[in-house]
Amino acid sequence: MPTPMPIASEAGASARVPFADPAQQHEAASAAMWVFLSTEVMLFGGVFAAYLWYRHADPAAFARGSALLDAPLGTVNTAVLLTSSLAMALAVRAAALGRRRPALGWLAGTAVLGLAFLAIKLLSWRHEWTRGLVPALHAGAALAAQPRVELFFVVYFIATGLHALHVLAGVGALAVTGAALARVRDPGRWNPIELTGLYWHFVDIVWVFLFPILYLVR
Amino acid sequence: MTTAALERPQPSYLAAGDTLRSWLLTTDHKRIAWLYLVTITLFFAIGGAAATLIRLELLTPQGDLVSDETYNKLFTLHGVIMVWFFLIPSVPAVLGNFLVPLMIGARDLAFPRLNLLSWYIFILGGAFTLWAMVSGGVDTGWTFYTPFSTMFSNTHVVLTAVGVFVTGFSSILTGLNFIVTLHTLRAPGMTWMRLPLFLWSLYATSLVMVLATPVLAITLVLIAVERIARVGIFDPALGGDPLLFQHLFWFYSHPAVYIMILPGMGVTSEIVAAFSRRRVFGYGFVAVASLAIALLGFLVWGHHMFVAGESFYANLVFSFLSFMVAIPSAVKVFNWTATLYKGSIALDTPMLYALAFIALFTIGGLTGLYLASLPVDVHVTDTYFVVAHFHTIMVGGMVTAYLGGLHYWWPKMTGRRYPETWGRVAAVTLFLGFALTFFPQFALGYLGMPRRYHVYPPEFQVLNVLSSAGASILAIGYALPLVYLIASLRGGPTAGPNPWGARGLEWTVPSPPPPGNFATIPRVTEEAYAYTDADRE
Amino acid sequence: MLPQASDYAARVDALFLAVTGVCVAFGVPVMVLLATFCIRFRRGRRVNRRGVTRHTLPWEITWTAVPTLIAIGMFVRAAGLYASLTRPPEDALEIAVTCKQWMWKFQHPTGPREIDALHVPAGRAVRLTMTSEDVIHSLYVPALRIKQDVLPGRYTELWFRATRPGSYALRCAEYCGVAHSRMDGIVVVLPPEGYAQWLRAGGAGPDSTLAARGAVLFRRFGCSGCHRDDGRGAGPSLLGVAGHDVPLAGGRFVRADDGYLRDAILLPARDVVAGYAPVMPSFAGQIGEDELFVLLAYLHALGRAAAPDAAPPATLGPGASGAAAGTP
Amino acid sequence: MGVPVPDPVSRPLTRPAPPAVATLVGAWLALLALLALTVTLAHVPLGAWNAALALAIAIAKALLIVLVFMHVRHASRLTQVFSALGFVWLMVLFSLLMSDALTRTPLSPWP
Ligand code: HEA
Ligand code: HEA
Ligand code: HEC
Ligand code: CUA
Ligand SMILES: [Cu+2]
Repeated sequence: MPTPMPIASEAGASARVPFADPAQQHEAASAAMWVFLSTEVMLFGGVFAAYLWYRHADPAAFARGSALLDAPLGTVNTAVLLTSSLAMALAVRAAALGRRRPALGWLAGTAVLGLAFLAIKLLSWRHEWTRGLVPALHAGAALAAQPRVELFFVVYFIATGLHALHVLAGVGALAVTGAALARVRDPGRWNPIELTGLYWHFVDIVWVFLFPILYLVR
Repeated sequence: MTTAALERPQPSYLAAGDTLRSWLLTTDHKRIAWLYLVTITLFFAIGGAAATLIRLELLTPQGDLVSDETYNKLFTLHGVIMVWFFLIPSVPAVLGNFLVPLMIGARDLAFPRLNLLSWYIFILGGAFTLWAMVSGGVDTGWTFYTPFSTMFSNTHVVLTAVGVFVTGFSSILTGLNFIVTLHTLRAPGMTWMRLPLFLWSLYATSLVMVLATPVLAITLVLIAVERIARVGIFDPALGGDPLLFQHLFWFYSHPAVYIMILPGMGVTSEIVAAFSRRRVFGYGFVAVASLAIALLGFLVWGHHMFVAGESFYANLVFSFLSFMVAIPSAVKVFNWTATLYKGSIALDTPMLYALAFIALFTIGGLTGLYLASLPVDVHVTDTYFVVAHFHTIMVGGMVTAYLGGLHYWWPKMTGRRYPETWGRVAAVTLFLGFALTFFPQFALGYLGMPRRYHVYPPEFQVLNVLSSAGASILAIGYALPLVYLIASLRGGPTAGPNPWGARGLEWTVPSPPPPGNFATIPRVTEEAYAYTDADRE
Repeated sequence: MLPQASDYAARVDALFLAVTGVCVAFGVPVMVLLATFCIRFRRGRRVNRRGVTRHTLPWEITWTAVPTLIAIGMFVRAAGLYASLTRPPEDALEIAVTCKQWMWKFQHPTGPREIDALHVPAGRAVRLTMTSEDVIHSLYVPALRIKQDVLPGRYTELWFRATRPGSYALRCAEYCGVAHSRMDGIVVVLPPEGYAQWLRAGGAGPDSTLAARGAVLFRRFGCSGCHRDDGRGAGPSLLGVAGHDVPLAGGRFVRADDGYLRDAILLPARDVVAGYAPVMPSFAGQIGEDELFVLLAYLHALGRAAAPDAAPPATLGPGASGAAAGTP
Repeated sequence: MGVPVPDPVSRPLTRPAPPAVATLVGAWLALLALLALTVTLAHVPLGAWNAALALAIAIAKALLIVLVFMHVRHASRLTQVFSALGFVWLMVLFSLLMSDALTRTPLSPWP
């Protein structure tokens, strides 16, 4: 029985069974990543749909809810995440050119920015907690008797929570990628880093939409 | 691969080890197909047991066999198990897994380990659901309508939701694997327009799995959050809107009904071609119809909500689109029928199943047109008319196609032949049992018997007794193949590589195939179903 | 056979038959051809099997186009009938329906209330405005061929004109928990005189109408303190409001239908009337669904009482700080 | 069918040259500029245009990321199609979903 080689195998001389050659394997891996990202789009899509539905049901309540968020913090966080995407793109580029050390450096930079994003996110959740904006767990006066404002925060926490989980998973993926990249023989012909990059950029895109619809509602 | 490998007969994939470990850690798509086959058969038995109890209870108008609570848990369990743990994985995960690489001339699916992982995820989801079941069950119906499911039911909703959620990822990963495999691993010369129609239908199915299932996943998460945290998402008392839940649920579940029919259509195309020794009439149209069904299938979900409080205009739009989604199905039915013309038709067991599929899918599909007609749906929605509609398509159609496919490829999977006479007897029994079980339900629905009724007005008893009688015939019909197929594993006569004289790459390799499928990767030089006049003489 | 208790029911049955006709026209030929081909071209029979065509396009076009046209025809016909289901006549008898696990409650405008039974006059249009106190239910009267889900937190509506006196089953068609299958009742269609008699026996009278009881509630809940007929309270006068367009802060206009009035009482912050401060407290949790219907009946009476006053609420009472409500 | 032939010749892994650093940094600067723009615009009262502009800017940002950072500009046709798939489907969900919410009317919608 043919035992396939590990998925993150080096696409050097030979390809993993069932692939005929490295090019085919690469094609498959990147197609798989894109299909996977489509499923992610639909997963977040459900949350966006709920947002759309309830914002339409009560626009004023959503504006009131949004006004309670810490917009400056959100803006800084957006910048952080956009910058991390640049770092990721540079890491992919360096790896493609076969430059291992710069690639590792940019990867580390991406991860640090990702963690910074999470730290800032935690900080802003803390703010919301202290101001009693957390439905069910810590709902203060701002939410009292305002079910639709509370709904805004339910959507807010689900959306940002799901997104934060994805960032966390992304940081994990960066670590695994970095560790593998450090060992691989020929970084220039090694493609998993591209896939990690695609995933990271996708997570960034989700935030690009979450930011205005959560923080900038008027 | 050397040429020497060509001559040397390779041991079959079944001989590649018979320890439990060799099965549970296999990455061979053919063995994974067996893992699914065994597990979904178990789930079918559980779902069937629930159906049996339902039909027994409905023998009398009073609720005398089980309590209300138990009855409600029974049909919920029946629906959940049958849909997510039997019918959705049935053809794709069993036959699809086995055949996709064989039919395109590949050694395996693109991601064999992911394929195994899908099965484990499926098992995990099943475990959660069974856990929910043994620890008391769940009584929301398979549709989990809010606010009943989130605020009123005091059964194991979250556990069940977790089970279905987890299983969803199994189906996403299977779909992803198929899509990538079909794009990248087709043998040289296997162009899209040479692809067997079974693969076109699986490709369309996979698209639906990949694009619809995530929405179900997030919806179930929202249910769990609302139920655990008691915050309003779908509960109007807390500012939410139950219609949003219904929209999200049906955005998945209507496309999901096409997950539950497209693969059956693919199986039927294969069987009809093989047993008429004819290329499927209008191959290109049948292929494209699969994609059309998958795409249009995403646009009609609102037809489940005609009386739910959906807007008048939305109702019109969804009704219109529901009529339109029938067109590609119509194209398929007509093309299958035309394929028989001037064919050389052998009424072997698989063909009997395929014919039953065409007939019952047509009937079931046509009853869908009643439901798409707004005023008729207003009358019969949430009655046994709907129950009959979907059982006709899902049991009469898809389960039939699944059994047909199982019989057709059984020699390939096992290297053995099943007893043909018993096969035909079972097929006919199933057809008759089916008709007796579900045709009376159309009448019940029209007469106004709502579904999910534990007790019912006495005037409906006669039709219900007929239906229950049919179900017992149906049960015999299902038990037969279970017995003789298992028996054939040991005693059945060996089958050659191509017992049916059919075309297709899967019939060019030994039965059962060796682990790597092909000694060398074939080069495809002709279209699918290239039967000649000589084949028909 | 299922009785047809209204003209509409007869038309649904006609449509049902028409759909059946189409299905037979398509289904039967398919079955017959399947059988014929299986017999005629059975393997082993000596028949001419040569000349299998590959030129399928004309066939494909035919059997795509014909069903498409017929499907469009079916849609049009069905949609036409359905539209009539959404157009109740103006003079319909308004009945308020509240349901909960597992019972139906009906309130007649003239006062009588009943449970699990609904008495209506034959020949007169009846319009049901419905809401649920807990989960989703569905009001289904097979003999009338009508059904509509009843949702919590929202009004849904249904109308019919029963023509044939008699009593007909009423069932709950949306799964709603343990006793779903026993949440049934009857619809009794009476000749008009019979209905009038039934009303009298049920205690209908000028003081017991919903609107009259609503006036009492309006005072009891303290609405009248803010909503004075002369408009000099904290809130707008409600004369001529129900059933008419009201201006909202932000410049939009909205028709004050039942849904709007309901939200105005339970979720007052959602749509604020132009020129008023959002000071009205929410009455969610304090007013039951039955009482809300009673209040609405009174608001409708007020709505009919005076033609809408075109004058802007210039002469307002205390709370009218327009700026605060103007731009959110 | 299927004359056996040896496995096809192994194709080497070829990839388009990675984008220049200047392109990447340029895209990043553009992203930050768009961020600044959207935050600024949010403070200008434009009524319904606020939401529309915020959305348009978000789409522009997403396109930049997809086309430049994710290399879709130079990717294969298949990748381009798949990269759009999820978004197109989301629009299907949104449009038909809102077809209900936006057309809610009480009974008697046809005068
Ligand atoms: C495999 C499963 C499957 C399939 C394939 C279908 C196919 C179709 N379904 Fe069905 N359906 C279900 C499973 C399925 N359904 C389930 C499970 C439910 C209920 C869920 C629940 O509430 O629990 C349901 C409910 C359901 C409803 C909602 C009923 C209600 O609850 O009120 C509607 C309404 O429009 C509907 C319509 C259709 C239509 C138009 C098709 C079409 O795709 C059918 C197309 C096929 C044909 C039409 C036959 C072939 C055509 C010809 C021979 C030519 C003639 C054609 C023309 C003239 C157009 N279905
Ligand atoms: C998806 C597939 C599927 C399948 C295959 C079936 C199969 C059957 N279903 Fe099911 N059904 C649903 C999907 C399915 N159903 C759904 C989604 C619902 C809606 C649930 C809801 O409302 O929420 C439903 C609801 C439903 C109802 C309505 C309940 C109600 O509304 O109150 C009824 C009533 O008759 C019914 C009957 C049957 C019968 C008799 C079969 C028969 O075909 C089953 C026959 C099988 C057997 C009898 C077992 C066979 C025997 C063996 C395999 C051997 C046994 C071996 C061992 C025990 C070791 N089903
Ligand atoms: C504290 C004062 C106050 C009380 C008490 C009060 N309201 Fe109001 N109401 C207002 C104000 C102010 C407005 C206008 C601002 C708004 O729409 O919220 C209003 C608006 C309304 C409207 C919408 C009117 C329109 O022109 O569209 C309705 C209907 C209404 N109230 C009904 C009631 C009912 C019924 C009660 C009692 C159960 C009640 N109100 C109690 C102050 C009050
Ligand atoms: Cu109430 Cu079912
Ligand atoms: Cu459907």
